[in-house]
Amino acid sequence: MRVPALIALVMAASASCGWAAEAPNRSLLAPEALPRLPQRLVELGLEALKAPDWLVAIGSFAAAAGTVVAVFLTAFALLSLIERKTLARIQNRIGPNRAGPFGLLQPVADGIKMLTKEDIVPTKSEWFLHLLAPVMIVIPSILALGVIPYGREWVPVDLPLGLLFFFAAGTMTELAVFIAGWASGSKFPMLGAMRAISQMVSYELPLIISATSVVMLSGTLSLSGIVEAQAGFHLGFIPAWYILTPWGFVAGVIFLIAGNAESNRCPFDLPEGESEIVAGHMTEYSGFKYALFFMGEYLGLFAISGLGITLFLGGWQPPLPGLGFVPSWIWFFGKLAAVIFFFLWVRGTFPRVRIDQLMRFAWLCLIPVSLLTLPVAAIWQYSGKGALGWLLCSAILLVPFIILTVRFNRRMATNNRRYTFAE
Amino acid sequence: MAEALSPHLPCLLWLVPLLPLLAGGITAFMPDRMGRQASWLALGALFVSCGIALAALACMLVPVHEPVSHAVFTPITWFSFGDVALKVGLVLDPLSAAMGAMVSFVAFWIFLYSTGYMKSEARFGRFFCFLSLFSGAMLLVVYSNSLLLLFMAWELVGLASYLLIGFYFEKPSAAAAAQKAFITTRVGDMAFFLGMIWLYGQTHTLLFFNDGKGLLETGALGSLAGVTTVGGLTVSAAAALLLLVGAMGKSGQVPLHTWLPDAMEGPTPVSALIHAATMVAAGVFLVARTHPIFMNSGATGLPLTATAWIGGITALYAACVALGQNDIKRILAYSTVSQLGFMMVALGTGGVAAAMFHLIAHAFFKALLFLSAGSVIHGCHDEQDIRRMGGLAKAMPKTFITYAVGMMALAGFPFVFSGFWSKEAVLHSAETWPGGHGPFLLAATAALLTAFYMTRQALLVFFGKPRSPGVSHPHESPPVILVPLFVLAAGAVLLALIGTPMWPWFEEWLKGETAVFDGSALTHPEALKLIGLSLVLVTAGVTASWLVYRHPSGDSRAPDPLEGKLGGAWKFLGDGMRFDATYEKFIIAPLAVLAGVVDGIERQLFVPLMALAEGLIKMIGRWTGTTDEKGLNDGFNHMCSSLQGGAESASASQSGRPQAYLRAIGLGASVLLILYFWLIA
Amino acid sequence: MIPLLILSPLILLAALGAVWKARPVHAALLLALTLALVAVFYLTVGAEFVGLVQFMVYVGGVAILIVFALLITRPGDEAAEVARRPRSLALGLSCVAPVLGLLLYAFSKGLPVDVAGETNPPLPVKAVGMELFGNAVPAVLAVAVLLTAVLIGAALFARDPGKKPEPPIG
Amino acid sequence: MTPLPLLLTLSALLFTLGLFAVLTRRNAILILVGIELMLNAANINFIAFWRYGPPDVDLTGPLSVVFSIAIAAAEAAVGLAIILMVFRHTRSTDLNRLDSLHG
Repeated sequence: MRVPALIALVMAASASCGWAAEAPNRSLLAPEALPRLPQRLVELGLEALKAPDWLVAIGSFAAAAGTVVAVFLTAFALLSLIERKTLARIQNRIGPNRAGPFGLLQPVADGIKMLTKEDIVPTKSEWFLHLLAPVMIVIPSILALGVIPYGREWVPVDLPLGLLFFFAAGTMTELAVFIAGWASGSKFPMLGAMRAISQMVSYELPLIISATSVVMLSGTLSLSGIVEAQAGFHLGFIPAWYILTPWGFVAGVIFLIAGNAESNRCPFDLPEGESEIVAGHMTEYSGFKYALFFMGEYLGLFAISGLGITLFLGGWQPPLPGLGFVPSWIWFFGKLAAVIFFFLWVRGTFPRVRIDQLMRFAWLCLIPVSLLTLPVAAIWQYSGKGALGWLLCSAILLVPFIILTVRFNRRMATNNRRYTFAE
Repeated sequence: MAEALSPHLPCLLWLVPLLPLLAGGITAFMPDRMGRQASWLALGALFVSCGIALAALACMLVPVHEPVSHAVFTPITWFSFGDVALKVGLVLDPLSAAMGAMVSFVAFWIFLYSTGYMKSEARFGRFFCFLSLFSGAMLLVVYSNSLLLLFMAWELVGLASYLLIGFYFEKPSAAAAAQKAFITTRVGDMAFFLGMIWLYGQTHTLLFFNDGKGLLETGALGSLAGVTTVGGLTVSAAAALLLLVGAMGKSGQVPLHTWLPDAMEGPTPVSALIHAATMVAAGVFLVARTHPIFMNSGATGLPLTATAWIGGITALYAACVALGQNDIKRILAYSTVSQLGFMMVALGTGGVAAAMFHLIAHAFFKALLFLSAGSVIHGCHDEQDIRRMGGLAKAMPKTFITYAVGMMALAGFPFVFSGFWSKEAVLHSAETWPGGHGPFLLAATAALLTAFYMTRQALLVFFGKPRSPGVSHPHESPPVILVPLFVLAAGAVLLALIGTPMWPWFEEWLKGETAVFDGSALTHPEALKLIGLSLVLVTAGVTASWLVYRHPSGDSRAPDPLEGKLGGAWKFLGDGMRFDATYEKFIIAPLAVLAGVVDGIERQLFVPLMALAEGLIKMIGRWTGTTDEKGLNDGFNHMCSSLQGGAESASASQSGRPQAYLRAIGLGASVLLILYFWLIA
Repeated sequence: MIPLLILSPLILLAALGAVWKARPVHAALLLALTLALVAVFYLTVGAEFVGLVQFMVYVGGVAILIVFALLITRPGDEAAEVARRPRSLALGLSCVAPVLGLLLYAFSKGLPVDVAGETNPPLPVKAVGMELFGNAVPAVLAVAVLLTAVLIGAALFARDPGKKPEPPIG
Repeated sequence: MTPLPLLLTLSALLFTLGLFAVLTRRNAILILVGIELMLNAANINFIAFWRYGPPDVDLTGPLSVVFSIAIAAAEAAVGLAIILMVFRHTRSTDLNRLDSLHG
């Protein structure tokens, strides 16, 4: 029981740090502002109680945080089920369908299982750090989620430095992974942690660099500003999303790959590669802490895909001109589902990548290309975003792509292994 | 021939002594197996020097220009240091000419004799080397013009006698005798040396004749007589006495005579040549040569009286001892001592000519007696004890004849033999000596005893029956031994002619005048008295001896008839009046004690002293060592190590640890800043 | 003012821990905490951009780097560290005290007198951006060159030449 | 009463702590920790003076802090690389043992 209380406390502390947050007060029940409903209710309640306004501010923040947590916890539960279902379908099997109709209650079953499992703490480990690690994994994801604009009306916390905040929070996960690995005392978690950290550090670079190209063009670090920059339509029906620009497409793809690696998923899920290092830095955890790790991972996934959507898929912008009536957050969560499905799809199909190929892919392929997108974006900006821009940018981007892919195909091919049977 | 030689005489005269010396040197390097060649070389060398000597004698006899007392050859500077130059040279005057001729003539015949006598000797060559060395040295003594050269030759002669006496060095008695001879003569030589130095100190010259500046010339003599030294003696008297002691040592006068009888250990020719004819005469020659120094203090001065008395005592003593001797050669030895006593008496009483005539005559007949004794010993297979001999006359007639001539000359048989006249001259000079009749009486009794013991010897050796098997069938000696005997016998007889009062040629010649024949000399009353006395003495001696030894007992071990009469005295005489024993007791024993004392002092005093010194040195050594070790080395090391320590502590600050450096910088900076704020702000 | 009063002791405590903790990894983690707290300080003071940059660079980068280095070199001699405590404390204080005194003295004298309250408005990111790429462009370029050089240099340094490392000294 | 003196004392203390760490820690990496502390102390001063000091228009405070952070990161990277290399060579990061330059 201690863990959820801790989460709430940390949320309150961050809120109470007095970040400037204007709470626009519009009609409560407008569909657009649905997600803001609880926050508004709390504000009204406190004002009714004539609490001092700092108390009011704190209350509203708490409500906002609460809604975000609630929404994404349920999403987490659903996602664990959906993921297993999709993987099963990909592998031509059904997936969990025993617990509840179509296996809907499977997450509940998992949750109960996690809760009832005994919480083992290894003697050689540092108990406090061992406890702190899962918490530190979950917190950045939640912080990140708090910054992403879900709808025109609703951005839990709208920071002028939203993107910077997101990445700052993102870096904490590496420290958390280290602590998890180191604190559990034994060698496997340590090795797993070191591998995870080196992977995350390597893939953070392309992530940030591809994001900077977006920042360069949209001229602002605040995420809502970026979404507004993607409003409008080219040629009447093509939404002005960055993904649909040559550099944007490349940056977007790199962002998604890096995001995938950042959250240690599928092709890059080396850290907890079951076959080699048992569960990587999570081997010594059991029970609810182990669940927290999973929660952290999935929330991280949500955060990364959310950011990807806001940066490249135009956030809550409707894909077509005529759809203004639909509440903006519906578009956001639709895109979110699509991206999540993409990740699940990737997980189901791609083989695991070896650590040196992974590192070499990051440093020799992603980073150079992402660095290239910056000048290309500049060119796009000043070439009038028209056909000329397309032509130039695509030309510039295709050359390294071809070179790299040709070389990589040769280089990446797994050299034939010589199996020596034990005499 | 004489005139032809006279101009070359100076260098020829040098040859006389040098040739035998050279021969001696060469034979010394010849290996023993070349003995024969060595003897021929020696004989040849002596023959030549004898020829030159005779020629020189001839020159002196027939004066070419005005009669010159002596021919002095320019002296050679032998040795010069600073402004002092020692000169040596030769002189030819009647004295040296006569002696030189006699010595070389006798030596030549003895050499010939010894080639036969020593034939069986293994070290033949070595013997002849010593002999020629001796004869060369003797000739040098005779012809020397410088007292220094004479002294050096004198020493060489002493050495030669030592070598020859000790020729059979494997016999301990021979070695001891040689050593005894050498040491006793050395005592005499020491006195001689002191005298020489004193003379030199006074006159600054050692040359006898140096055209006026010589030692024996008036200038030097005057200066010598003028100075009186210790005991009121004038320098010349004292020097003369020292020279007399030197002569006594060499000529075997009483206190220093003990070595002569023992010298018989040498081979017989040696005894003949050295201990009869020549070397022993050297002492007499010395006194004769330096007679002017003796005369310097008057006829009855201390040196001359001393000489006369010592001569008389020696003559009587030797004659008595000769009575008790049983060894054929020892009898002759003591007779030589007594005859030398006669010569000393003659010298002491002023009769230099008489002494020289007696010396030359004695040389001939004593050499003759010794050689015949040698022939007898040779014949009797080295038997020397007369008690075991007897009846050799029949077996060795030639030897008996020559021995008889010699015996009669020595005993002084009247008129025919030189011995009679020379002894008569001696007695004459003794009798006319103003200093008293003591020496005359001593000489007369000695003459009597001489006749006695010579007859004893003749009777015991040649008459009666042989008393031991070895002597039973003696064989006659070969001619090479007999010829020299006959020559010497002739000499002993012919010499009488030049010494008789009727024609005292020799005496006058010595003085530088020419003798004139005076038949009436015999008739002088004084001369008749003396001749009568001599006759009486000789006949008395012979008849007494004949009576005693007429019937020698057949047994060699029987006591001597005289022994029966004299009893203990006979034994006493036999031991040479136990001079040796007394010397042993009174001189050698105290010396030994003295040596012991000195040795004791050495051991007790010096050894500890040395130990003390050694300890001192060791201590000093140790002390310096330690100071060096402790003081210098350790000090230096300490200094080095402290330096190193200092360096190490200094280098410790450079520890290479960055934090240390940082701290230092921090402190420094803060101090500076404090200063800054304190001073400025 | 109040958040500062709360925050500075926390920072000091964390820093003290980072400096004094015997176990190296704990020290490194406490360093990360101090850096995070300093970032929070920047945020509270109003310089959000600097705070977030600090957070990203230090907590995300340097702290991880330090911890990584600690993992590789695995220093284990806590006991020696503890044993050395008294001596190092004395030594350290003796050097540090004067510096501290000096700094405080300097600050006490150097304070600007007429400072009212919060004079400068909170940091507008755009102003920083304009300023950064306006007046300070040479500085930015220099830092850029420096960072690339460091990137390449560090990679070269840390590259394992493939040969076995030599035995330890001493 | 501006919080400036408080901030200055904070930075002074933080600086001394950093210096203390540098002077006493034997482990090279922990010295880097000390250095980071000292740098942050300086940055705190910058921001403190920027915030509560005299008005400054062209944002020198925050700018220099940004630069200092960048350079500090570079420095840390190079420092650690060097330390790793030394470690690989000598298997030890104990400063007192790495004294091969000592006199």
